[in-house]
Amino acid sequence: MVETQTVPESDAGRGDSKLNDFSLAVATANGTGSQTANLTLLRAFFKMGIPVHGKNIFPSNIQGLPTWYHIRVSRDGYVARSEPELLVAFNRATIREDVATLPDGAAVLANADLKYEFERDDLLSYRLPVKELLEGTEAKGKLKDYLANMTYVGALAQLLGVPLSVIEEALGFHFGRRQKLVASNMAIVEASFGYSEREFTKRDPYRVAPMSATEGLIMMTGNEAAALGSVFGGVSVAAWYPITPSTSLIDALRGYLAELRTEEDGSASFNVVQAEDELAAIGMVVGAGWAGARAMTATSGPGISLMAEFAGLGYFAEVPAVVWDIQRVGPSTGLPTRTSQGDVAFVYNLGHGDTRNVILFPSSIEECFEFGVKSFDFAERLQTPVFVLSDLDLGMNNWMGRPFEYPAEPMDRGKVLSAAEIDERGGFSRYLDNDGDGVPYRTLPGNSDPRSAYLARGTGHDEHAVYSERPEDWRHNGERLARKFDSARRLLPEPILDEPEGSTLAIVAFGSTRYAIEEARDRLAVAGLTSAFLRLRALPIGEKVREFVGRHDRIAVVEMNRDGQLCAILRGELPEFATRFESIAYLDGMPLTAEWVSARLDELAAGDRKGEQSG
Amino acid sequence: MVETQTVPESDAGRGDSKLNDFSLAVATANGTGSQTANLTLLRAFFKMGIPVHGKNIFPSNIQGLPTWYHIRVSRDGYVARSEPELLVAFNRATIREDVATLPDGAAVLANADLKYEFERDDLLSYRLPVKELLEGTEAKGKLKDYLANMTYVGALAQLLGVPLSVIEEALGFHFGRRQKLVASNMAIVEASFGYSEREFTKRDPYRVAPMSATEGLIMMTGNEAAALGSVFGGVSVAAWYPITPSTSLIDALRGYLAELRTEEDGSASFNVVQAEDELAAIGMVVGAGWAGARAMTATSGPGISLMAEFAGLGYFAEVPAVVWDIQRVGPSTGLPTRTSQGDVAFVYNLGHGDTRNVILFPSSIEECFEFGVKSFDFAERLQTPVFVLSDLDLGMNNWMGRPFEYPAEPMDRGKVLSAAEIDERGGFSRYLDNDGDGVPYRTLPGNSDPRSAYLARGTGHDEHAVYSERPEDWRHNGERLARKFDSARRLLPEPILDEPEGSTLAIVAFGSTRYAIEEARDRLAVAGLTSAFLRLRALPIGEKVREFVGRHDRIAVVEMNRDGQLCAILRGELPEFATRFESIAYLDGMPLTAEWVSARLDELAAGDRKGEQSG
Amino acid sequence: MDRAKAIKSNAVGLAKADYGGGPSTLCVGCGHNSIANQVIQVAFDLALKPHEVIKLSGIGCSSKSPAYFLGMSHGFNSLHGRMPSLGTGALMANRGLRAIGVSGDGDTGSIGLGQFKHLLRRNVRMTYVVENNGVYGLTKGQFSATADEGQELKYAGQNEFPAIDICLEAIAAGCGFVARSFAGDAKQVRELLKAALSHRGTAVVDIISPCVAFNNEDTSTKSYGYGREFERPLHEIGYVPIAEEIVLEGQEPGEVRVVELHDGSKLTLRKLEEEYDSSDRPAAIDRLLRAEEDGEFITGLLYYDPSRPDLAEASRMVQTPLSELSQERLRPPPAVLDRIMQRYG
Amino acid sequence: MDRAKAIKSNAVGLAKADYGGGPSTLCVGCGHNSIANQVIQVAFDLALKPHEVIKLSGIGCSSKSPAYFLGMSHGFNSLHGRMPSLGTGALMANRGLRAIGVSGDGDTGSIGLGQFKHLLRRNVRMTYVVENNGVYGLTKGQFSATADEGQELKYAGQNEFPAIDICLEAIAAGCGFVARSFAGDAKQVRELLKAALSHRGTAVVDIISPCVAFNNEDTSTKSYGYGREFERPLHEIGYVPIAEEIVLEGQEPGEVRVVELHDGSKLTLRKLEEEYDSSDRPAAIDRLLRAEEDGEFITGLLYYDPSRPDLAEASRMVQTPLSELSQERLRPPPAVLDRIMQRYG
Ligand SMILES: Cc1ncc(C[n+]2csc(CCOP(=O)(O)OP(=O)(O)O)c2C)c(N)n1
Ligand SMILES: Cc1ncc(C[n+]2csc(CCOP(=O)(O)OP(=O)(O)O)c2C)c(N)n1
Ligand code: SF4
Ligand code: SF4
Ligand SMILES: [Mg+2]
Ligand SMILES: [Mg+2]
Repeated sequence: MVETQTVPESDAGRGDSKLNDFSLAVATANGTGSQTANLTLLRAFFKMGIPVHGKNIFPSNIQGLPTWYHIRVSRDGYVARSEPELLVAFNRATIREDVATLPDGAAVLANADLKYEFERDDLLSYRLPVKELLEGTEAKGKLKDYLANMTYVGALAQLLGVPLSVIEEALGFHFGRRQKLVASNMAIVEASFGYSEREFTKRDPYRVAPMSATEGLIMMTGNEAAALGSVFGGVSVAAWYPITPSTSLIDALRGYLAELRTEEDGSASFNVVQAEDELAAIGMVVGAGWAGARAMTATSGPGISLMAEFAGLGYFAEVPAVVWDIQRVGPSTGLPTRTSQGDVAFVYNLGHGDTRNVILFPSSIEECFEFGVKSFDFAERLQTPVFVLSDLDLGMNNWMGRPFEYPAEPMDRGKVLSAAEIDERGGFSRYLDNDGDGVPYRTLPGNSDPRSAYLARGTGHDEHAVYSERPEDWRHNGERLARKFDSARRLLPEPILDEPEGSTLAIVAFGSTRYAIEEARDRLAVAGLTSAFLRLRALPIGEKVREFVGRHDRIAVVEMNRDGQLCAILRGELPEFATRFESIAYLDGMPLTAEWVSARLDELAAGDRKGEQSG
Repeated sequence: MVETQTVPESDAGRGDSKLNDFSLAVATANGTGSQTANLTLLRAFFKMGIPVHGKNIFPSNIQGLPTWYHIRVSRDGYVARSEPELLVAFNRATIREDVATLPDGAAVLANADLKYEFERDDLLSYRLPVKELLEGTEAKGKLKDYLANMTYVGALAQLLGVPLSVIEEALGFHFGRRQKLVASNMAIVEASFGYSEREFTKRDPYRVAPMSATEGLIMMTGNEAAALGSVFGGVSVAAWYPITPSTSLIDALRGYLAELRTEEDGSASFNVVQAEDELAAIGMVVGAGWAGARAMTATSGPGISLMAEFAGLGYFAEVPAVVWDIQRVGPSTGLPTRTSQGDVAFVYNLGHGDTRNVILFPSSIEECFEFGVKSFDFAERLQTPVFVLSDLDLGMNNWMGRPFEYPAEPMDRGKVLSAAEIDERGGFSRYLDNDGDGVPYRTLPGNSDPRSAYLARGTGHDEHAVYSERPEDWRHNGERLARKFDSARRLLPEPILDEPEGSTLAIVAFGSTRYAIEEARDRLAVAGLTSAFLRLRALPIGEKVREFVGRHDRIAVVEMNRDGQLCAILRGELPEFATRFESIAYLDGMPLTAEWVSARLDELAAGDRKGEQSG
Repeated sequence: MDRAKAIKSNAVGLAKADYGGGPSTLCVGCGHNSIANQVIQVAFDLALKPHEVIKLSGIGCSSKSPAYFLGMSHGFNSLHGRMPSLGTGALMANRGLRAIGVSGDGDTGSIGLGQFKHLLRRNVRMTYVVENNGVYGLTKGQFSATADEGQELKYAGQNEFPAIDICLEAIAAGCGFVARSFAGDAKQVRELLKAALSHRGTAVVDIISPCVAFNNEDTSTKSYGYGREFERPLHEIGYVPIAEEIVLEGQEPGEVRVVELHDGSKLTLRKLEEEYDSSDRPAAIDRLLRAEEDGEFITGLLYYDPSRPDLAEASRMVQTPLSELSQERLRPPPAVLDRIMQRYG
Repeated sequence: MDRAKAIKSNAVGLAKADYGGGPSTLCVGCGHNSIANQVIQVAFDLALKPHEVIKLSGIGCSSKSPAYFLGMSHGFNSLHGRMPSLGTGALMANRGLRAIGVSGDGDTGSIGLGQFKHLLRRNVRMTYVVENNGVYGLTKGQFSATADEGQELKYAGQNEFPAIDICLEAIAAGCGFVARSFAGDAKQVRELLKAALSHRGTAVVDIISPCVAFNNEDTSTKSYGYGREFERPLHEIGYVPIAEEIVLEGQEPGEVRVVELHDGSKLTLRKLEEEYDSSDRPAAIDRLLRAEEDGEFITGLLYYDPSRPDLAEASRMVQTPLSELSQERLRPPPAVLDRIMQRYG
């Protein structure tokens, strides 16, 4: 994302409050191709240099159900969800409700063919005769529906002040070399732009003007960033099973790998296999990790549930593996196309017995890339499955970000012994804690030293990987694994801290909720409430977290789930500070808004003050 | 188990410290049929009225590996594991180590044919010429190995003072009507009894004398008790997949059902299906529960991992189901034949998203029976999967107990509406919280009122079970489910409290560790350390637990796992008391001993005192 | 649907509309929609009592369809690939119910293959419909296990793996009712569904049901175009309800095989081009393999054998649904507990 | 084992003993033990380099056996029924390895059926041995999916369900090397294993391997008694290493079929009572079904078709094992990242 400071002072006069600072929603039906229109608008704002972000609020279906696309333009660089003030009403099924929920003085660009009578007179509305505008084209059926969406692009461009040239650029970005498509789309855009120019008299305050705030930035989805990161992390095996919202990660991965890892002779230095289910997918990943490849899978809740047994095997046999969980709303099949942070507790000890897993929490496309790379280093260094918990909002939507930094460090392949090294050492014991960090040495199949061979297993074993039921062998091995987990605390990415002077409230959160939280903190600061913020980037927690908690006596743990999962984990791991944590947990499938977060934080602070007064 | 007070004052003079108070271990090889010999001894002591308990310490293999059987006779009714002082050494593979680990002055009854030379002269040893004793019989091969084990029964009986008539009774119990077998076994027993009488001069202190402490008691395994309870709980569908240590529960269930639920015409009013795996087993159980049968499965860790996705569906679609988890040592395949309490954390939120499950913790055969009955009432009342967490030690070993009480209450089938009731109410909404307890009403397939029909699903739904992606529908449903979970806190079995005056330390534990803990408390009490004990019987916790924790400022949470899973859960749920909990967690596959527990508690108390002194 | 038909009611006094469900949210033209409509028609024709029927499915576009028919019947839209176990349990609990299971090729052939095969081994009494389109519709067009080997799709790329043949798998697993049909052949679908509902155990009906969104190119064996051009029925099928007489309009009896179904109803199989004997297991498999080699799209009742008992029969269950047993029959009396306690004393 | 043999060493300078593993903890007389011994003999005869071999298994007595052979090779004793996916991953990571997978009838036919079938679809290059005893040995004798229909066992009761035929399932799934053998027929087991190790893709060898503890009554088709009495080899099998010449001692060539294996070695199939053509898929299935009906215990190479590429070939993987790729080949250079960043600007 764009830290506020990176946004140059808007060249648009601050007086004009809605200039480059509003949210719009496009309401259409699923499967009519409105995505192209929406992404064109999004890209256009971006190319104008205006900080912008789009959220696709779509149904779990392929065609015909209501779908919304939210775009927020923010000269200050805020990208959290905020309630739309400008509505593009192109769906008969939802227009009544869409209009009803608009704030006072909102504006509506409606498809005139819906013949909808507005009950509210506080709204500014524009009616676009879509059929009429399409009469020119001889397009039919699906293509016609699709082009129909281009009409609102043209009209909006005119109403908001987006130059046609920028729309054309944006279409160019979308269609790449396919110039004919750009042309055919522009035709419609120009037609409706013209119509709007002629027929509409602008009365609403929503306008855009060029800025330079997005200069040098990129815009992509978290899943694309994760895929790209994985490629630069050296992934060579991926096994997966399709599931929303993780599918686009693998789609991107297949694309990048085909582009970047195909040899001259057309052979592939990678293999991506679509498994028969997630149980098989994780099995392939564990098998590949054991045999020495950097292997990954991507899934969501239901897939995570099916991976439990193999996760436990990976933990116990100590096999590197990377699992991306693009979280959606659960329990069960839940809401497949809505976002959540609901798998934290389950993934943290996924697997029966005393299984404990390493978790990474990316919060931006930069971190999706960064963790895409580093997850493999961690997995191989620690010889354990590493779970990267992203979510639908971060993964499937387009976000601004700084261009990704090429990995500074070479790959860390961990403690793998070659035949030569075994010879030097005069042997090898698979599960011996040579270094005191709980991390043993391993060898790969194919190692020509006979002493390198061992039989990996999920059953009790001694330090030489030989089957053992001896109580002391079990205990020692378990204690070593616990030591290893503590080593992880020192190895994993540290939290990001922001602790301004005089903070009266502290916040702990992770992942994509940061945007609503950061905006909320700015608002509260203006209102005189200064807060400290720790953005957790990994589990298990390390010293930095303990110290932060030690410094603050009221800590709000903000998360997008019902049960306050991270809050319970922190209380369990930091009992001495358990009473300092306040759970602010919420889940309804929609990303948090700054309004909501600041209100909750305000209540909490108020509660404090009351506490002080009464006590 | 036998509360101490129920043991009549031993009629054996207290002076004689080893009379009716010692532990013996029988070391043999797996698959040689030594179980019959061991159970005969166990039953013999029981029939003599002496409190007794036996633990089978066996390998994960079918034949040939070392196996041990521990028997503890205790005039005071203690049944926890304690280190053996009397050894029956019949296994060449382990005799050296078995002898080495004996305490000073221990006694050994060895198979003379092993020709083992004792290095220790502090031991009292007896050598039994097994081959010679078998010469009489014309038994061969397996049968001969098997009969060989009867020789130590005879010799031990003679050395300890068990009348032959009691051995015959015990054999009778074992072989039921098959008198010929009793006779052939008695022949060997008498031979070795005679040999012992003639050749051995008793020099060790270990003896038994009749008591009346087991009068009116029964002895059976926890798995048999669970199966019997399930039958009286009205189970009619069971689906399972074989896995140690849960298999014997289903074996017993099949036996009881065949006996008690077969109609005159030979038809069965039940169905027990061996599924293709645990994923299918739980699927069948959820399907049967939805359709109105009382359905159960039994499994262990690896099976639990495979049940995660269906557990989440059961929670979210709100389907009654009962799952017995006979815990063994994990992670992964772990130690299939060793005991643990390692699945608590994983089962508590088994399933991705915000899934939260109800757990019962039986600690005795009485509670295995009781929860076998009540688990179905809870599952149907709460319309959710109920997990009963037993363990290998409780489930597979023989325990004394009071005869089970016939259920006082009729079955609670929960909120199920008949066609007539729907008519009265003028309709039905599947997920509406009519009663404010979060528990909705349900209908069963076959209900003739068309308004009773609904489509159960794991996807988001409104109060009428209609698919919904509306944020508020999701939130309301989730809040109701949370309310339901709170209702469970009030419904589930309350903890058992023992809070003597002047307790300086409190203990929280669950399940089979109670025996070691109760014995440890008695020891500490003698040494002047009085402790309070809360035995948890269910999760989520209720008020009683909170109150208890509120009354004690130092609470040891004792559990048989590595990570202190219950301790972390309690800290998370009772943050205001988080610092009061001290985790005493241990796992090596062997049941805890009173020695170990009292040592840990003593350290803790000492720490306290130190704390006091220094502070 | 014309007015007259709508108000006409069947033997149990229900109109066809009473067998309808919620509005479909599937794509316009999706094969699954036409199958849902046939289920409605069949239920109406057979005058099924809605409360004696349950609808089961896994996850997928296909698995959504139970929401679009039989709105007055209970149903369970379960987990991806796991409907077989859920259905087995439901029918253990209540053997009196007639189960209509709807699955997809991904749901059955990929993630669910193991449960599918074991369902057939147990011969659980249910009609198991596979709406087979060769792709994962709901997740936007990846290849499923039934996709044509070597097929190219714009999004999914090329499929390097051989297709799993649902019918071959079913016959191999010992299923006694295995049929293949085509969503574009409404009449055959109906007659087969009626027969399936009368079968003793699991009846598998593998229906090629085109996905218009992702796999409807004429070159795909799962497309409407391909089906319309190449469907080759092995026989013309007619379902004859229990009461009714079979009327063979003027042709030699030899041309028509009459199959007796479990509940007394009958099926007439009128010979078309080739002689085909649905009761010969090796022959059925052989025919399937040949069709596969020659790229033939054969439809009809491929294999029929009513001899195996279903799960409820095999396990000798009481006729009363277990879900309806009273407490008296479920919980043995106190005396029994005492007797057992004696044993362990 | 006699001294002389023990010290004799093979082409890679290893003695037979070097291919041994830890001491078996299986029951004395268990079929699995004799199979483990044949694996040792075969590895020695073929002069396999231990570090080029991996051993894979699921969970079960059978799955324990990799601990008892090839102690100088890496191996993974994985999860119950999940060895196929684990093996697929291992071979994706390193296509140069030769994989010997050992599973049981429960491991493959019950919990693992789905993964087994999909392994075959992908034609992952490995030798997949099923040590088939019709029961779950390690959990003490419950029926597995391959148990005889109607069989009675003292502990497990009666089995009401039809047996899954591993070989039929394999052929149906498109496997190109499907063999059945008997643990009591050491020579045939050896020759088949040698051929399997030379096959292009997945080679399934379903070996009846009696469980002496729970299923060895002569009436059981999985017992030694039954095998010894009823085994009916379809042909006499001889494996001919790459270098060697085929010598057909005086008999008409017609009597011997010579099969060319993927790595250039050959297999001679000498005709016994019947004409049998291992290359005819429908015929193979038909023969299996007849054998099933007549209760015949046929053994040998039931079906062979080397035409399908294995997973590595189908996905056009580089020859270098992915596990050996250097960082340079795994991580694209900075310029590439810059180029891609441009696109998203
Ligand atoms: C465990 C799990 N994995 C993945 C998914 C995502 N998913 C939903 S439907 C589907 C495939 C459906 O394909 P098919 O069964 O052929 O049905 P169709 O949509 O083609 O009718 C998948 C992979 C899921 N819901 N659950
Ligand atoms: C998920 C899971 N479920 C159950 C078990 C228990 N289990 C271990 S081995 C086995 C069956 C083995 O049978 P088979 O594959 O035929 O091997 P055999 O012992 O007969 O050689 C079972 C059910 C397990 N280890 N894991
Ligand atoms: S995507 Fe395909 S399967 Fe799904 S509804 Fe549309 S046409 Fe049908
Ligand atoms: S139980 Fe059976 S399968 Fe297992 S080792 Fe013994 S004989 Fe072999
Ligand atoms: Mg499909
Ligand atoms: Mg077996």
